[in-house]
Amino acid sequence: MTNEELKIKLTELNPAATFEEGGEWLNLFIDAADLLSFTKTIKENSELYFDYLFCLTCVDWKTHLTMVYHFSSTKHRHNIVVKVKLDRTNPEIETLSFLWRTAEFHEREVYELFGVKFLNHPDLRRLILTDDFEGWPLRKDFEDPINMIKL
Amino acid sequence: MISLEKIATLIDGWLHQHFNDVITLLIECVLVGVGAIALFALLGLGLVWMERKVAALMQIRMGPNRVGPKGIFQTSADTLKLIMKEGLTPDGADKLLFNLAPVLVIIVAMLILAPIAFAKNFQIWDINIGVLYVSAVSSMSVIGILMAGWSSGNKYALLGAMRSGAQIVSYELSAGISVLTIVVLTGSLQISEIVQSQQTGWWIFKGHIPAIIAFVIFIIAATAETNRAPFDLAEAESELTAGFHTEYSGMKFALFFLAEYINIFIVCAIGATLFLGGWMPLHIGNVQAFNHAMDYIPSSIWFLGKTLFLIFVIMWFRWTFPRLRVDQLLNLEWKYLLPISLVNLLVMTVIAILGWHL
Amino acid sequence: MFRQTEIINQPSTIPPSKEEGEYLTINVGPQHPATHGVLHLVITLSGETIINIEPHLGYIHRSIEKMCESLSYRQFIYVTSRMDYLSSHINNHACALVVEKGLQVEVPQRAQYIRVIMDELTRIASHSLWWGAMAMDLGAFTPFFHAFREREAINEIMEETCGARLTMNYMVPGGVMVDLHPNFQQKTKALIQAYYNRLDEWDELVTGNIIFQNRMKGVGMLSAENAISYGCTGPVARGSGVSCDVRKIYPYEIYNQLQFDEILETGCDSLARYNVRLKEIRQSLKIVEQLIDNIPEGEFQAKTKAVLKLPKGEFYQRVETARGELGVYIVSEGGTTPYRIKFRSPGFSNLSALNHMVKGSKIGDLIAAMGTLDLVIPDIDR
Amino acid sequence: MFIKNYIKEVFGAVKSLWTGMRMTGYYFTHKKEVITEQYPDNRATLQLAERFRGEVVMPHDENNQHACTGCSACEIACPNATIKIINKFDILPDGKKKKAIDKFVYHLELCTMCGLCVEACPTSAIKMANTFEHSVYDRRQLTKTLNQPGSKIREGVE
Repeated sequence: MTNEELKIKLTELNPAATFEEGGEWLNLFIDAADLLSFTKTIKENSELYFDYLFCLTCVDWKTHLTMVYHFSSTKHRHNIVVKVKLDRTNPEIETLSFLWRTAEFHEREVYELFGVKFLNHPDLRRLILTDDFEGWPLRKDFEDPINMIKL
Repeated sequence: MISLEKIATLIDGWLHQHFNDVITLLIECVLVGVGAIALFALLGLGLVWMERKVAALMQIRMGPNRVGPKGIFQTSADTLKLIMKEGLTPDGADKLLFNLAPVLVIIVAMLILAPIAFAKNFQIWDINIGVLYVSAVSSMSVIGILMAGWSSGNKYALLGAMRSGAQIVSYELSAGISVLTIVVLTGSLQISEIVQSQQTGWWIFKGHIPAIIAFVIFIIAATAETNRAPFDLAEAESELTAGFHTEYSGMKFALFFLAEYINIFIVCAIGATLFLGGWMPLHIGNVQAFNHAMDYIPSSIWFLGKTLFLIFVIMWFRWTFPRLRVDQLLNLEWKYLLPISLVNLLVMTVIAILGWHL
Repeated sequence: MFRQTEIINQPSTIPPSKEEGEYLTINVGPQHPATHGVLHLVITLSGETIINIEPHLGYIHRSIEKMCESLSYRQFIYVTSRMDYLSSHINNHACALVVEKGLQVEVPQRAQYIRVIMDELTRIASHSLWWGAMAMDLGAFTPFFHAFREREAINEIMEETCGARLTMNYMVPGGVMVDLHPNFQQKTKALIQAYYNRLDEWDELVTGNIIFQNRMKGVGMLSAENAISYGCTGPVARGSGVSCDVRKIYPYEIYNQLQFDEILETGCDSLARYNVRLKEIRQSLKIVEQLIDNIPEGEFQAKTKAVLKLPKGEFYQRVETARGELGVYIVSEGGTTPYRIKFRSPGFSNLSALNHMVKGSKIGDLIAAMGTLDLVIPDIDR
Repeated sequence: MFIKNYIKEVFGAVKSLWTGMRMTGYYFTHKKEVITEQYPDNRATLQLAERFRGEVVMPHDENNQHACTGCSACEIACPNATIKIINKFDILPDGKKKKAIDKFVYHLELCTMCGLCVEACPTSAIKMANTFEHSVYDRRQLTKTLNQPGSKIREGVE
């Protein structure tokens, strides 16, 4: 499906979604509460069939965090980007690890680098850093006077 | 012509002239002990060097070439280094067993040296159950390995030791049975008689196909018993880091290392004795000129040559094959080697009864 | 902000131990011969059978994503050589492509050809190294040296043209850094011829070996659905029959003009993944063969501004590295440095499938399965 | 039937093993295949690629002149702050001041040999040399001043 077709179809599924123009792929913002049901639909809908979550990350916009999910379909070969805005002080979102197993590791990485708490995650522990590490390193306000050298 | 037999007789004669029987025996025991240890050291150094050279050439490398000509003193230098190193004993280890294990392994290796015929009439102890003695004693080395693995207090070592236990116990069977096929032919367990029986031809030539099959099975089982690749599951470098000797260092590690090579030498010597005629020279039918020429080569050279050839084959295996998995290892033994060697033994018995081998 | 202790759950995957001492926990790594780096796996064993595997990462995490946030669009490319150091060309390529996408730069034909040739040579080198390491994991040491001999020839070609053997930094936004060395074509042609013979040798030495076949067959099963679900890409997914070659599906540069096959195997086991990689070497050789005589004359680098500024927006580029799909996601605020950069590395996702693949099998199988994942730890840790 | 398969299996296995052993046997008997390079001994015959990026150097001509204008393009291009340029102002005979380099400090220990500085240099004043034996006993020796003492900028280079 082309981006336009996808847009029509996705609007049907989730009227609350807002679209962002300009990118290579269709970008849509949805509400954090809708994420699980929405992604479940787009995974199981045979026309969309987004069965492949190929990138899961987070961006710190200083005022808020944005979770970015890149979905692709191995059957139809179309891609979308789903974004969810999160509160910066207490970011919480449903985990997708039951729909896409790859999300388990990616969410652990996002958790420890951005501090996003994934609800119902089967094993939300730190993956890279030590257990007693403080702070969320990939956030923009992270400071580490010892290990970060400003050039 | 100087032969080992003559030297031995000379020494024996000289001692008898000067001392009474008891002292002679004592002195001879000491001499044999010293000789065995010296042989050990030499074999260890030589075989390690040989292994490294064989491996290097197969791996398109040069191998040791810095210490001495062609690097022959490299292993001596390594030994020196190992002696200088601290022999650590981990805190969690069972101290007594941990230190005892390498000694036990090396003692077992030393014991098997007794009945081996190195040259014509040159043998430490020509016991009349020689073959039985060898298979009985060689299975004791597993105790040393289990001891090392268990007492280290290391999980890798424990896993390696357990693997080694299962492996050696099961491969004893097919090794024993393939030895038995030759015993059936000769009708004797005594090493010197087995060698004598091959005067007209080595068993591998005149024993028909069953002897060849027995030989192949023996080589495979011998490789497994010495924990060599492709059966080096007890060490399994990429799985268990170093297996049962993970925690050993310095000279204690060197003892394990040495024992491995001594064991290879011994199983290959047994193989050479049983199948390739021990120190018997190669004779072809009635070609007298050829047979005389062969007779001219000293018997000790024949023995060593055959043994080294078998050692080379085992090294060749090691540097060619990947390692088996633990269940495949046991499958190979129980599903292939053991049934084949049992059938083989049966066929061989029939041959022996019918007298086709003479 | 919430406290960490609240969210450290017990991992649900470990079954409750029946008695004390029922299971054996072993640390494989961070220093271990089979992990090819500083991967740390905590394995729960019952005898020799694996109950659970838990990777602990981060031993060489250099926070490349954070570093890139302070590097300019020309500078950040060199860092990516240090992620998956065995396919550094392809990493650099991905970064160059994403910057070009943002800048809307047209890359000269010659540069595209050179880039693709370099990519494929890198892939061959990487698969060669993997082949040797795989055989070594299974206990055969000799293939390792043979693989290194072959790889060395490629490294020498790289060294002559790019000036480095491993961390090339040869791709720049707009093309490549320097033109090909005069000897390049001749040497590469000689290499291709030699390589076909070498591959036959490899088959004799390892592939046909009965021990090897038995070690690989039916080990580390990963079904197609699970491969997709775990986000596996590259030879790992293709060994399970999932068509995922970025070069075919989302072609970049001149891949859509080339004749090559996407290798698919349906065995789903380690042997299938092994076969995929060996066949891919042949495909890569075929690609290089097609290109090497037809490199067009012209510029090797497009004219770009001294200071690059990407427009505000988000750019994503995926390429096929030797290990799978590498995605570079750049969020730009219009400045000279990326606002946020994310590398979606193939090894990270492939590693996550390891636990699923080897649960219930023996330790030896873990090594065989992990070997076919072709993990490069800096790629996982970034 | 079972026996036949069994025997076939055994022979197939032995054959596959023999194929592998033939290969290693070939290498064992052909010493010319050895590819080891005896590195420190073969220094005299060692061929290095001329483009090999070993360290940054500043070529000087016979008049002890270089082409560096002190524009700091390399310093900006460097991702690791490997290069530090300290400028001075020469007073020309007509009284004008002219910018020139005082010191071109190069930290080899920080350098990743990416070659971006050479790319950035507008006057080709620096290049990558293919030396590679950089080990020293004191890390301070790795901080180098690339312009030779008393060197001047070549005439006509702007």
